Amino acid sequence: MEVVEGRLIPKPAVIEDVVDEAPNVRTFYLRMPEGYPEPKPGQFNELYVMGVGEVPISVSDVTQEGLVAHTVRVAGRVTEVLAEASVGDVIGVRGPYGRGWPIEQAVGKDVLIVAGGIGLAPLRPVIRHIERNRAKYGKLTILYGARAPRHLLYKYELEKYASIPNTELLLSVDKAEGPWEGHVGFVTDLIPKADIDPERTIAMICGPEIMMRFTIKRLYEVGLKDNQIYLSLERRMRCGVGLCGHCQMGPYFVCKHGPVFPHWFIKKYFWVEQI
Amino acid sequence: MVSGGIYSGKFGELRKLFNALRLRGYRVIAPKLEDSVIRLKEVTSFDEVPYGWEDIQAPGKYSVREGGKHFRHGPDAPKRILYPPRLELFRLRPDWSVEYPKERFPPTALFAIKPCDLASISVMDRVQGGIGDPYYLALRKKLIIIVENCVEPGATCFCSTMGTGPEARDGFDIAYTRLDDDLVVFRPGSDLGVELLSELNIEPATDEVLRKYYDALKNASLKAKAPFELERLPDELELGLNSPVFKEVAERCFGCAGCNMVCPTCFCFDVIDEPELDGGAVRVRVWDGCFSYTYAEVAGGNFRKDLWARYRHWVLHKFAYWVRQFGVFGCVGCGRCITWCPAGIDLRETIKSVVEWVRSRGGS
Amino acid sequence: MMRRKLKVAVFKFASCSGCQLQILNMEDELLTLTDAVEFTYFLEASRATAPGPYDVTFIEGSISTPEQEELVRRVREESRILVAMGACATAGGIQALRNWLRLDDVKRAVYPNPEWVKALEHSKPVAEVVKVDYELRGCPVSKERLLSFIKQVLVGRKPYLRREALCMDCRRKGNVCVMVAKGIPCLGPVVQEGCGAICPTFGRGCYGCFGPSIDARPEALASRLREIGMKDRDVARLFKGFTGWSEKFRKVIDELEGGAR
Amino acid sequence: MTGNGRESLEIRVSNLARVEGEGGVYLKVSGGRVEYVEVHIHEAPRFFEAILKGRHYLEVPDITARICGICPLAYVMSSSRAMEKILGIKPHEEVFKLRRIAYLGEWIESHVLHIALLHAPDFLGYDSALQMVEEHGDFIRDSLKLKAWGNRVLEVVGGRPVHPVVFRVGGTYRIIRRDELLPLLKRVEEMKRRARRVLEFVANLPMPEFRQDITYVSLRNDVRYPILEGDVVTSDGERFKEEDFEKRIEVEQAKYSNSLRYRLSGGRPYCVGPLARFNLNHDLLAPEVKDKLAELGIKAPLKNAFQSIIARAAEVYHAVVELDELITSYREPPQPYVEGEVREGEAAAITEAPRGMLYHRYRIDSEGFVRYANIVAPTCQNYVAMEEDIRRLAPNLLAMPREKAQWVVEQAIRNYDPCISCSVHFIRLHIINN
Ligand SMILES: Cc1cc2nc3c(=O)[nH]c(=O)nc-3n(C[C@H](O)[C@H](O)[C@H](O)COP(=O)(O)OP(=O)(O)OC[C@H]3O[C@@H](n4cnc5c(N)ncnc54)[C@H](O)[C@@H]3O)c2cc1C
Ligand code: SF4
Ligand code: SF4
Ligand code: SF4
Repeated sequence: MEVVEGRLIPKPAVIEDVVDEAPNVRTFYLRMPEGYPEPKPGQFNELYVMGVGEVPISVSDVTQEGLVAHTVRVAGRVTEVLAEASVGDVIGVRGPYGRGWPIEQAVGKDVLIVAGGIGLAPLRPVIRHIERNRAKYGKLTILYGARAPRHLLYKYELEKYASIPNTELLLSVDKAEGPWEGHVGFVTDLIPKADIDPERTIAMICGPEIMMRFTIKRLYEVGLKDNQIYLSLERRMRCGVGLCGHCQMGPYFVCKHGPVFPHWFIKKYFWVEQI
Repeated sequence: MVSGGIYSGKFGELRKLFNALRLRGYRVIAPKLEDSVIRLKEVTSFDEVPYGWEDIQAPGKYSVREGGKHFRHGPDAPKRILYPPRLELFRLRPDWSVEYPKERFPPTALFAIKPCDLASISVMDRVQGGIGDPYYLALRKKLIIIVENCVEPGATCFCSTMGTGPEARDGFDIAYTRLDDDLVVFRPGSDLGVELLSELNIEPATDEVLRKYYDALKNASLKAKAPFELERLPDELELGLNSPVFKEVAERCFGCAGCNMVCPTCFCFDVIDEPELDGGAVRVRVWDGCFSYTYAEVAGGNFRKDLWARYRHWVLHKFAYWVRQFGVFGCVGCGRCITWCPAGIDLRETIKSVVEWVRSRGGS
Repeated sequence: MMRRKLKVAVFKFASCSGCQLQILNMEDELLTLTDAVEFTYFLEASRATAPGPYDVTFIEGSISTPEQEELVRRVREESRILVAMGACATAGGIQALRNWLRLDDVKRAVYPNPEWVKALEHSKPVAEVVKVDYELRGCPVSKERLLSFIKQVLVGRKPYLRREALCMDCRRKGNVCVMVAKGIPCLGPVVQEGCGAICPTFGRGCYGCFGPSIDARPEALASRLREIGMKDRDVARLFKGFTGWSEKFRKVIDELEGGAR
Repeated sequence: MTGNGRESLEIRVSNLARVEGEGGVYLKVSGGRVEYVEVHIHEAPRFFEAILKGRHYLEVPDITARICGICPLAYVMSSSRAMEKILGIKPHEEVFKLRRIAYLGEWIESHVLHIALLHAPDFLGYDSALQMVEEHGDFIRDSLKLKAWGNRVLEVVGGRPVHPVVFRVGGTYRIIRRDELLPLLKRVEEMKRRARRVLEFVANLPMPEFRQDITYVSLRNDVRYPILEGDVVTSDGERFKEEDFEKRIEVEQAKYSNSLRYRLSGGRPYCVGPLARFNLNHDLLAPEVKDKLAELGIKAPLKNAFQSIIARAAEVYHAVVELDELITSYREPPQPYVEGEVREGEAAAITEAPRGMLYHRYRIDSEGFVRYANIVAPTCQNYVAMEEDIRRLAPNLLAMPREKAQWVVEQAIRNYDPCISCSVHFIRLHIINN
């Protein structure tokens, strides 16, 4: 008789805090199980609700006390139940998985963040990292768009991003709905408005795929090259560790080769219809 | 005395070899005729192995007849044994403690499998083994492989194009070849193979036998060819990503994912999380395939909602992406996806057409 | 995970009762299940009935009379989750074969006093009358799927059951494809998984009781069947079974029969 | 009529519970006289007879199975046998055995369902069997185990308990291997024990006093307890061939019912089903069943319709015993099925569904397509008897509190384990003939 322990086993984590971010979006601060490694910006975890299922969710913050935040948008069966969880509840976690943002390569460079909707979540740790290591990086530009003002994430700290030294924050919404001083339109419209030095910028993009394609086109226009552009991809995932096959995009497994890819790396496939 | 050479003996030595495996306590999995199909099943007697039977395979068609000299692989690949179609991974109790199913992985011998299937195991070694799938490794560790080289490849075989047959190169314990009714050539491929062969009444092959052997295999290799070459194939296929061929073929495809299921290397799985009435849960792994609609579906969209895109992904994965991912082709040329396609679609034709399309446009 | 008992109702319309029987066929689980589930309306099992609202209502049977149309609307109002259960409720059932015939002829063929018998022009799937939240397919539904469905509702998740082609399940199970090996026509490639591929397991082709799979291409299967020598009318009859009235199969049938209805 | 003061009573149960299908019962007694008794069937008509026309003979068993999810196999068997007569097929003896095995599985499953889940609660005053668990847990558990085993038989032989898939005209789609069946025997002794206990339990239920005056009708073959073959016999002493059945019955359509109803020639109400089978064939029950019945002091014939539950339980016990023998002696046939010569013809066949005789008649054309079909389901044959029983019960009912009276009326119907789903589809149908 032989018992085989597999991977794919969620370990219990306790929800220590829940923050309502926007309609149908909540952030869960988790006390991770013992032995859980510190996640790097851009990495994700598999979150599991007992008997309900598992979803890949990016780490959206690591607090000073070591709580790991996940910002979850209700999208389907699992996220719907997950979003109902409250402080004290236990959920399962595995991770951290994937390759994150190029924070090392970006040392000494300007960083441009372009985020759409929930796409800001995996980029928040980058902002945090730059804030904490401010001297190591050049200018930080944050371009963030959401459907409407009330859909913006992290409203309670968004403005503070602008007060990080040498940082430009531009916001955009598809539809204004009430008082709104920022841009109305696509987040990509902000690119020409921002002050970007194409020679020394590393761009990090996360959002819906078409938004990312438009962004890349705009970045070309301002003079960025493929090797300066990084994007975080999304694909169906059932395992998160390169076993189940679902997340393939061309020859790449988004879960382990990504989710963050340099654009030059995936360019050949990324633009192909239904690849 | 046996060491790493080529030996010959009578047909009866195969029986001895089979029995030796059983005596050593191996569960022997071998070809077996069941309801007019050659299956890969546990076999307890050598007489169950369908020597004297032949299968006839064509796109979407399969039959057997008695009196033929050489059988080939049926629908079951070693994947079924090493990577079961449905596997309960674990149960979680309500307090989050984990319970593992007490599965037994008995020492297993694969007997008389074909070189393409042997090759599929080495592909799986790179895929499942490479990523450390513990279930796979637990079974793989105890596996012994006796392979039967192919003297007569079938009509859907293209192992010689894929470089996986009709002669097994490595990764086996013993390879044997049936040259004629009572002449069998043996080759050990491991220490265990040498040990097993020493128990047989065989002798180093004479020059005449050797000549016969090489001729037979050479002949066979001329037959198991596909209408394309491997050289530059991955690149050519990637140049053909926008070829209309995929859409044309997909018109005939049902999207049933049968090919994914019979392919000896397709490894995708779905995870099924199911609640239990007591508040715990169970996680089950089942074979999935890239032809299934939900395969690339996410909340709010589907990356490959059209069947042609799924079909293209499959072909590209096997013949291009796989090479980039694991350093080998994902196809071993067994032809199962051709024979067992209920729509009778011939993968070889698809590839040929895509390559032609690419070349006609000056690509490559 | 379970807070209060789930109120479950089972209503029967035009059907054979086989699907509700599948509930009573959960012999092993029935007694545990009743700890979490209260069958508040289940005439086949109990005299005692309670009025709605119900958490989950399973509808068995197709809608085939004016009274049934009325009733199912009322039931819809009383139900939080409405589940169409089985081939009748999801596709009109075998009785929907009459939909290709003229109702008057049908009545006359069966009853000496046809004018006494009330029936709708068509035997309809529930979704043609009211909004359906979930479909549990099959003729009958699968007991395993039914149980899984209930467990998933209990745990608070929107139930999910794979809806891919039967072939996948068939081959996972280790069946030999009957189309390829025996030349037996099989609907497996276009029928939703769920039964465990019983027919091929028992040596015959699938006759379609789970209806079209999620992305079924019956037209491709139909042309393959013709290519291997089947006559149009025989292909049409193959599709014209328990789920023949489902949109996808109906289309193929009508094409094969030259649009005759 | 009775001394208890009440002269009139009106009962309207528009949705009968614990029956398979949708029906109601209406009774009106005034001035001590029964004005009417009507068993209403509002199950929606499904027009099978019309649907069958033009279908290939091989499809008929699968289609007719859908008339009833509780006894689908009965439909498969009656239609297959009728077709086999037309095509001149004689299935292999082992196939016959297999059919009997499956059929007995269905009897167990269907009978136990009725005994425990639908009928027993009546005798003890429960709304449903689930309420009985506390006080009669053993009985419910025995029953569920038996039912599960009966279902298991059907799963092994036919793929699933409801609408099994393996049987076809001429045999089975594939050979059922002996090694598939044998594991069933592991539990057979346990099932015998449980069946005995269920029989004991129902034999000791409080039975209302009641005596029917009715004709019992069933198959009889003098060799085995009847299931798949035999002549039709009646408790009035008649005996005739299944082919002649239609000549011996009279059909009527009631305006209040979607089902046709039948009488024996001369307008005699009759009853089919376990009670009838038991009364006409008790000599053919397995010896241990007979012993047990004797021990419990039960003597045939049983003329109290309420005792049908005992007949059912006896048949369950018999079925387990016979399954033991059949499975033990089963050998794989050389061919799964025998192909017949497709030719024009007409034939009828009767088999004993759990609820009684199920009659099928078909005419097919030279290509094997159905031209004409007539099916008489067991329950339709019992409607007149049900009404008759209630009529006879009326005097007792007047003496009861209303609630109780209604319950007894419902119970009088449940005595027949009516399968309403079955009953609406059969009418003396004349399929449009062209
Ligand atoms: C690397 C990565 C990081 C992500 N980070 C976040 C995040 O920070 N916040 C957030 O709200 N969402 C994030 N998502 C998306 C999130 O995973 C999906 O919204 C979620 O899986 C939907 O699951 P569901 O069960 O609610 O939906 P359903 O549609 O019911 O999905 C069922 C199953 O399909 C798979 N699936 C469905 N959609 C996706 C998807 N978009 N990506 C991957 N698998 C999917 C999952 O396995 C899921 O359990 C991320 C996705 C990826 C791949
Ligand atoms: S792709 Fe086809 S031919 Fe290649 S290994 Fe898979 S099944 Fe065999
Ligand atoms: S037998 Fe039918 S369901 Fe099974 S693989 Fe073949 S076509 Fe698909
Ligand atoms: S194989 Fe097809 S016809 Fe047979 S039971 Fe399953 S869904 Fe129904």
